[in-house]
Amino acid sequence: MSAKTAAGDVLRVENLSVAVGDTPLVQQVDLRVPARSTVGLVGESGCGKSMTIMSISRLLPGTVRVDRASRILYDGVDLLGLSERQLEDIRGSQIGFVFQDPMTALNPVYRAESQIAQVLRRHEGMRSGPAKARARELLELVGIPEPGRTGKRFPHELSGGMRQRVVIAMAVAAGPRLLLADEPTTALDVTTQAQIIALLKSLQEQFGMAIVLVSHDLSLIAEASDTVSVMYAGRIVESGPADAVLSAPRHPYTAGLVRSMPTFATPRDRPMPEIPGRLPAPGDRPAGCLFRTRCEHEMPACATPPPVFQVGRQDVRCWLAEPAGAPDSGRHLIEEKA
Amino acid sequence: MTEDRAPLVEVRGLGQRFRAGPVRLFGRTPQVVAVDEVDLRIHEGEVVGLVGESGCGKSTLGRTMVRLFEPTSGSITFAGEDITHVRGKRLRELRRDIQFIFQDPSSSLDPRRRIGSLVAEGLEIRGGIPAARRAEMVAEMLDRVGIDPGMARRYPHELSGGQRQRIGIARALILRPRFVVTDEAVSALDLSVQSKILNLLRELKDELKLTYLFISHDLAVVHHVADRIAVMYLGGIVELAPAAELHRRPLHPYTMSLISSIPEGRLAGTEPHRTVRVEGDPPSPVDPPSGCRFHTRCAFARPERCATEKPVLRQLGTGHSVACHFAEEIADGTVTARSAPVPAGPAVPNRTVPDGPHDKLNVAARQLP
Amino acid sequence: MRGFVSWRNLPAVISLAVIVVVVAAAALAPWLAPYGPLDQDIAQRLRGFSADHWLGTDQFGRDILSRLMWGARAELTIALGATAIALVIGTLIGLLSGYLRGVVEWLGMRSMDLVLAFPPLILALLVVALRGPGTGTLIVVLGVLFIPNFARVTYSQVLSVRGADYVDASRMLGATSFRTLFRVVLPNSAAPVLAQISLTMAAVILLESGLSFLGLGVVPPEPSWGSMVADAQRYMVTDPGFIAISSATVLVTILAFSLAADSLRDLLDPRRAITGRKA
Amino acid sequence: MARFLIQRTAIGLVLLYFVVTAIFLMLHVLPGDPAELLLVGQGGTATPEAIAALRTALGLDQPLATQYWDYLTGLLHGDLGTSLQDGEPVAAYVVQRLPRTLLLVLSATVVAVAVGIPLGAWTARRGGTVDAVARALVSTGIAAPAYVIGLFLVYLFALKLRWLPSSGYVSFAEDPIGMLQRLILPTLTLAIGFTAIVMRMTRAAVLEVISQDWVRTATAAGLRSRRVLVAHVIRNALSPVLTVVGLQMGAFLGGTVIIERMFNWPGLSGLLVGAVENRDYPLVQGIVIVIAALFIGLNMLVDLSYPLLDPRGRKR
Amino acid sequence: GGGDGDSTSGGDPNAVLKVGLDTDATALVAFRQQGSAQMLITAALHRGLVAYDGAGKIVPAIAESYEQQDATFTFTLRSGVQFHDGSPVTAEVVKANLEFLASPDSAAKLSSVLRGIKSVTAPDERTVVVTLAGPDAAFLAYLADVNAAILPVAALGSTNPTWIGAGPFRHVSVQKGASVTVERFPGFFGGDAKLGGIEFHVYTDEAARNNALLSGELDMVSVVGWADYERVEGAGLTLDVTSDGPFMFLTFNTTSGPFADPRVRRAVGFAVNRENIVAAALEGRGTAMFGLPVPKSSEIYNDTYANHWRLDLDEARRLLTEAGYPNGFEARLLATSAPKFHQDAALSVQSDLEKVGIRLTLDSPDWAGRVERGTKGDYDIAVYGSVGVVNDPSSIDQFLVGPPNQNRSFGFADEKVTELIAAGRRETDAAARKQVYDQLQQAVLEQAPIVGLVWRDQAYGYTSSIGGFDNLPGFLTYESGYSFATVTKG
Ligand SMILES: Nc1ncnc2c1ncn2[C@@H]1O[C@H](COP(=O)(O)OP(=O)(O)OP(=O)(O)O)[C@@H](O)[C@H]1O
Ligand SMILES: Nc1ncnc2c1ncn2[C@@H]1O[C@H](COP(=O)(O)OP(=O)(O)OP(=O)(O)O)[C@@H](O)[C@H]1O
Ligand SMILES: [Mg+2]
Ligand SMILES: [Mg+2]
Repeated sequence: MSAKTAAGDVLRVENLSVAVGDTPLVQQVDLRVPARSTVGLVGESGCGKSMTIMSISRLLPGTVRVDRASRILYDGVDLLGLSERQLEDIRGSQIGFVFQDPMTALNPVYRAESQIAQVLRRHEGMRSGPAKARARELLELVGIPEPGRTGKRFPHELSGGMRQRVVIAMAVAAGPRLLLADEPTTALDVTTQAQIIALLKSLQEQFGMAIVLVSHDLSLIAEASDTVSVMYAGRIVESGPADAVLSAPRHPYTAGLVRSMPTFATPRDRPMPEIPGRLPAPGDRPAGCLFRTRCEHEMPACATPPPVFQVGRQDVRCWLAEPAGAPDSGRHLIEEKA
Repeated sequence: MTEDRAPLVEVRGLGQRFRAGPVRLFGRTPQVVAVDEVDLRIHEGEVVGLVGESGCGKSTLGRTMVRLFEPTSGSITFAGEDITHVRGKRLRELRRDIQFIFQDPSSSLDPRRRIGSLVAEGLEIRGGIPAARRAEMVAEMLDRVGIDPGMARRYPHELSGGQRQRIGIARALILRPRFVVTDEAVSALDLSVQSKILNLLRELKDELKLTYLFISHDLAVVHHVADRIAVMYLGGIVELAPAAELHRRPLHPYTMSLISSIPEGRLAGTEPHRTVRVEGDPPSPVDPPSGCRFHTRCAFARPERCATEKPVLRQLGTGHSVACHFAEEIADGTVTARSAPVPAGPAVPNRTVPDGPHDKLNVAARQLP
Repeated sequence: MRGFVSWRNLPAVISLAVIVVVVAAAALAPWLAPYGPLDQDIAQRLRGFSADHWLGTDQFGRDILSRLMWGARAELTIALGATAIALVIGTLIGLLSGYLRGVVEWLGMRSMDLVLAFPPLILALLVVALRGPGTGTLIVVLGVLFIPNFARVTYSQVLSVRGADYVDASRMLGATSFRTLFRVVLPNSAAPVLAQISLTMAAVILLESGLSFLGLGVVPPEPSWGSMVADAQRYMVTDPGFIAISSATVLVTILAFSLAADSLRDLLDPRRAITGRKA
Repeated sequence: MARFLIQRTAIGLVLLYFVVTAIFLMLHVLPGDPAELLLVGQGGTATPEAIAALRTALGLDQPLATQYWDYLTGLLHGDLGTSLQDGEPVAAYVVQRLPRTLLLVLSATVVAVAVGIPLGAWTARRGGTVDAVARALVSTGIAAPAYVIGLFLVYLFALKLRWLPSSGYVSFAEDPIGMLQRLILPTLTLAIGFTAIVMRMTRAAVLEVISQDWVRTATAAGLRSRRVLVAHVIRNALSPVLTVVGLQMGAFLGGTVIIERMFNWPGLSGLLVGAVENRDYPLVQGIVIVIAALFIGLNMLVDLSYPLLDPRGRKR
Repeated sequence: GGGDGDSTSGGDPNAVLKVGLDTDATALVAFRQQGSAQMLITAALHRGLVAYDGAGKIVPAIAESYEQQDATFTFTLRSGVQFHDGSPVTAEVVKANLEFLASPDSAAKLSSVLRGIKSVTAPDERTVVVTLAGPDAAFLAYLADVNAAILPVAALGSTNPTWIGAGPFRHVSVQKGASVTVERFPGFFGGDAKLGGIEFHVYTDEAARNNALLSGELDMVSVVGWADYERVEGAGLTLDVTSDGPFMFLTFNTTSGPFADPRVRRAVGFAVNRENIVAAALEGRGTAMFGLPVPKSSEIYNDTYANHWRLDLDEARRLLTEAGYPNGFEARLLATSAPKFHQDAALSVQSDLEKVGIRLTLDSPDWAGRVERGTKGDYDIAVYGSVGVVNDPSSIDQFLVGPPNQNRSFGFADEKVTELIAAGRRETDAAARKQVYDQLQQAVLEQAPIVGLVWRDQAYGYTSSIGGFDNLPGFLTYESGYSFATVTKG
């Protein structure tokens, strides 16, 4: 229904809910990915970030089900309605995927270049020879020195950073319009991390891709993305332009996160700011506002799930953001989708 | 720091090598030089932070210091006693005073034992404490680290990551050690949990008069916790400075690059600094570069000297040491980076991607059902 | 955890039931068996199923049901005995080889290679020829044959466990090597070893029946399943019931033990038992 | 590589030495005198003098140490000795029998691998009922004693249906079709349990591999699911399967007596059993050495193949 | 034999007969081995001076004719007899053979019975004169045994197999433990065999053997499993049975223990239920033996002695009491694991003797162990099976006297028995001989060094396309290979 709303969006995730049996893992997530932009998705471990982006290319584990009411519109086409075969044509060619752990994301028994080449053979219809040649070009593109020699190496002979570059080369080999990156730098060193992020940005420019970047590192997201969505316990609690969300968070959870991030500015002689309590497991998430059990601002209204309010440049799912005295006015209320 | 006081822990010329591959009958068995001639003194009540890239030898140094490894060279002194090669009973006695907190709270807890028994194990081994008293002590300790003593009968897998790390801490601290090595004790934890554990460690330090070697790859975390910070690169310490000073006045090019790699947000509050990027990947510790270990990736390297002569750690200001031939020159700008600092990470070849795939892509997209 | 008896656990439940029945039959044979296992009644030989002899009689007119029950004793004695030998020695070798490394490791694992390189049949043949057939001989032979299985499983388990942080943690608390080995390494290596027990029981029964088939098994007239199948084989055409019953008994029992091993493995698999976050 | 080969060969030779010694000692403490057996074993009435004379002729009256030394020196010269029964070289017997055993073992292996691996991968992928049924069948296949399977197959295919000969062996040169026909039943008998084992191992390995990240990477790259299964999953699941195949083949080398008897297939196991029955020491020793050497060689091959299957072990 | 009178002449002259042997013809080394399989093959390959015909009668072979004068035999050789390699069978060759057989350390099967040869002379190319130490009624019978075949001189005393002979077939190939292939020898003195050749296949597994016959893999098997008689007959195959050939009996350790007492041995004779053994061990394919192993057809057969034993537990108990074992005793029963019927018979005996208080523990080693224990006397009582060498009464000798071996009771020696045996051998007059043997039988039954159990049927099975085969009567059943010369197929 809203596929037309923003012609510039590569991807629109609408009302995505994902569950295992009766346990919801992800609830009513909306995500808009404008072309050529980077959308950051942050949140703590287990909040459902991976589930969210894996449902986009339908890579969820067998036991996990996507709710019927969810829609994942890629270029206006609902991916959830496609057959497995149709999906196979889209994966890799239009939607690239980079996973967290470069140590295990590559098949240990094939040489780097052939793993890239297999994508080219599959999607570009290239034959083995040209595909390998192109694979070496791609290796160069992702900043691997001596691509001819390095391409002949097996994954275990490459360092973590190099492997992640190979994974990225695979992901962009067929020139996708959307790159989904699930914590692409978490397993890497700080120095390498910076290199990889820089690489992604430069590839984005060259290929004109949109990127969904998942991370638990606020600072990294702040640096790399245009817009940010903050997830908590399976829901997006706050989203908006990266600078706005992270410098002036409106949701207490976002604010807590930002505060508890150690920086050089954090006073050394005082304890670190904490968020009390702990992340609820998917099975025992509280009713009403998910964060209310840990929230210092908890109030009676929190017993009902808050809708999304628009405050400033960001959307916030918190009763605190409710414009004064106008809960029903609906002025700032973005319709909850049933 | 006050160098005159006798340190609680002192390592001198500490080296740790591992076999890299099977023993060879002919020729030299390849070795990993994980720790190479490290000197470090830690004073009572002090927290020394240890940072460095993955694989640079932080854990090995930490583990060697607590004698989980037998050092291959050098010496370790604890409270005046040479413990480099103590074994058997004396070593086991020493475990009371020296403890280790592991990085991964899930793999360092025996999955088949209840947390109560895990925490009590040290006491049990030490002996001489009646079971009832032991249980009391365990309960106290659990309470101290913020775990409901009622959970003592649970198994590790029934706990969250943060809770598990608390158990690891409780287990180590119940023995009332004097010196604790924490190996990436918070790295596996989420932001909101991480600060809690950091706070806990800090409280316990004050309360139990602990001395820490705090290992982490996250400079910002170390900065918050440590009094002094040691920066390690490929087995050796390249810079050692008071925490407050290191990020303000890094002297070693490697430290500079570490700081440059930290995302802007984390640097909030620091003065603007020079952006220095490292080149390429860390070399293999099996066959480390000659001379200065860092010269292969250093933007300031001067091959004549850096590739041949190994720099020693030398004092450059109060409590600030660095192992770089050109530290002063780099600081005052006499020695400049060989190439201009690369602004956007790796050298991305400036080539345009043919339009082909994109056109096809769009066609394909249109053909979607 | 839901109830143990569920559709998913059906194989486990059935196999457990079979094992219970076999063990009970063996244990209670003196009271439950309708006839003495050695009582010949040649006039009644090869009678097929009847009210007097539910499962028929063999070539000496002995009651097959009774012999199967008594045979279960021999079978289980051998299976338990051999498995116990293999378990204790094999696990110890694997444990020490994996934990101590160096010379011990080399000797331990090479001696296992030696046992493996020795054709099992010839070992059985020679030992039987040397000591004479019989339960004791079989226990020893089969026990020795299965030592490497336990040694190897334990060894590879120990190799993966000994590097785990919790082993270092135990050492760090001042535990002696002995304590670390038996309180930490062993329990954490135990799951596949335990599954191996049941699997070995199955394999021992299978091998024993094969050896009995070759006349190398339990000394007659003592009943053993393998020799019963061997006997029955001669009457396969004239008395199909005899072979059907005796080979089905062997098969079902082995099946039960190996299914039990599977279930046990699943049950003991830390990845299933310990539902934490994925790594 | 060369180093590895040399080292393994050296270890193999040491193992072989121990096998030789063990078998030599065990044989000589066995009750039963070969000379006596030769003369009176089937009801004859030879005089003690005649038996003693034969014992001398066969060299059995020498001290054990001498016999052992002679045997070892013979071995070092590549001489497996001669059969006590008819003075024929042991090597000749082995050369005659070994190919047949190998034929049987290999054909069973081919069947087991060709059926077991795809089936194992398929059931692992399918899961659910297919998997449950397959697992039950597999367990039954493993549990069923070979003699029961063999009896059943003979009864069905040779006696009832009369499709295949019940037993025997003819050489390929003599009667190619006849040989293949005679190969089928023993092969099947051996292969049923073997296939089950291969299938079970494949299933386990595939389940292990299928959850690996690189499989997800391949899927995310849009590869066809069939190709993911074959090129990424099965390809990576082969190592443990190969180990099992190697072990099982090794076990078959000297362990197919029942099948050989049942199908009157003149292989090595049958010869071995006969040799033990007749206390033909050199023959037993020769066969055991050959089997052990093959076993060790097979293991070496399996070990050598790991690096081919998985480059991670290649250089170290 | 059941094949008598078969006049299926002709057959396919190139047909190859496939024979399944029940045991391995381990090695045909100058006739050291005496197994049934080896005898069948030998009969195809070799010939002696005389042979048996289909009815078990001694007929000329290499010797055209012979004359006997007291202890001297004069053989006239056929002219032109040659070995497979073309060399002639001369009187010198025969002389060498007979001298070899008679030499004390020849280790040949017949050496002990042919030791009576005093001298052999070859006055000319075709005449051989044999002088015995004394008259020997059984001499010719032994010479007719396949194990008295005439071999090339080079083969005598060799430890290698002896393939070259003067028989109707010559050797083609051998695969140890698996098969022996022979083909028609065109130079056979008795006229060309009617088969192109014979393949002997070793089928130690009884079921496999019978199945192979039933499924047409084999044309003939040497021993049809008892349980399969009906199947074989039902399938339209010929079952050629001998009922008074091989037999089972008990031997005792007479040097120590309860069985040293003849009364105890006799008690055993009355206690065993032979019908049970026939049923349980032989599937009913046998006959109870209530006396000594003397076939009905034998010239010394005597109803009285043949029915000496009976099932009489009271008598057995009485004898045991008399011997001082009113409550029985415990002892070891030796059998073997290999031929299953030995063990089955033992189980039956064990069960029977239990009833009179003799509690036996079964000792069931492999065959080699069985032989060694038998020879060394490492047993108390043992089950054994055998067959006489010839149908002559002297066959019984080897079970009573001679060097210690598993055929006879350990340590048994009785002057009277020894004397009577020698006398029986010497006596050539039929009536006198019978008298001697009557005395012998009485003495043996009194002493009971062996206790007969059962005759076991021995059947050859073959397809209906086979003609001209004879299962020789009585103990000669394993000599039936002689008739391969006349067998036709197709
Ligand atoms: N196969 C599964 N079956 C059941 N629950 C699952 C499964 N996989 C993940 N979960 C649960 O779903 C929730 C969301 O998981 P997800 O992987 O999306 O988290 P995440 O935000 O990516 O965390 P991380 O930072 O650890 O990767 C978690 O609570 C997790 O325990
Ligand atoms: N037991 C061992 N045997 C062989 N090599 C080892 C061993 N332990 C560590 N190494 C090697 O020594 C080097 C230093 O490893 P170490 O674990 O100390 O690094 P680290 O700085 O702690 O890295 P990380 O941040 O990844 O934990 C690495 O190259 C590693 O591969
Ligand atoms: Mg994730
Ligand atoms: Mg580390």
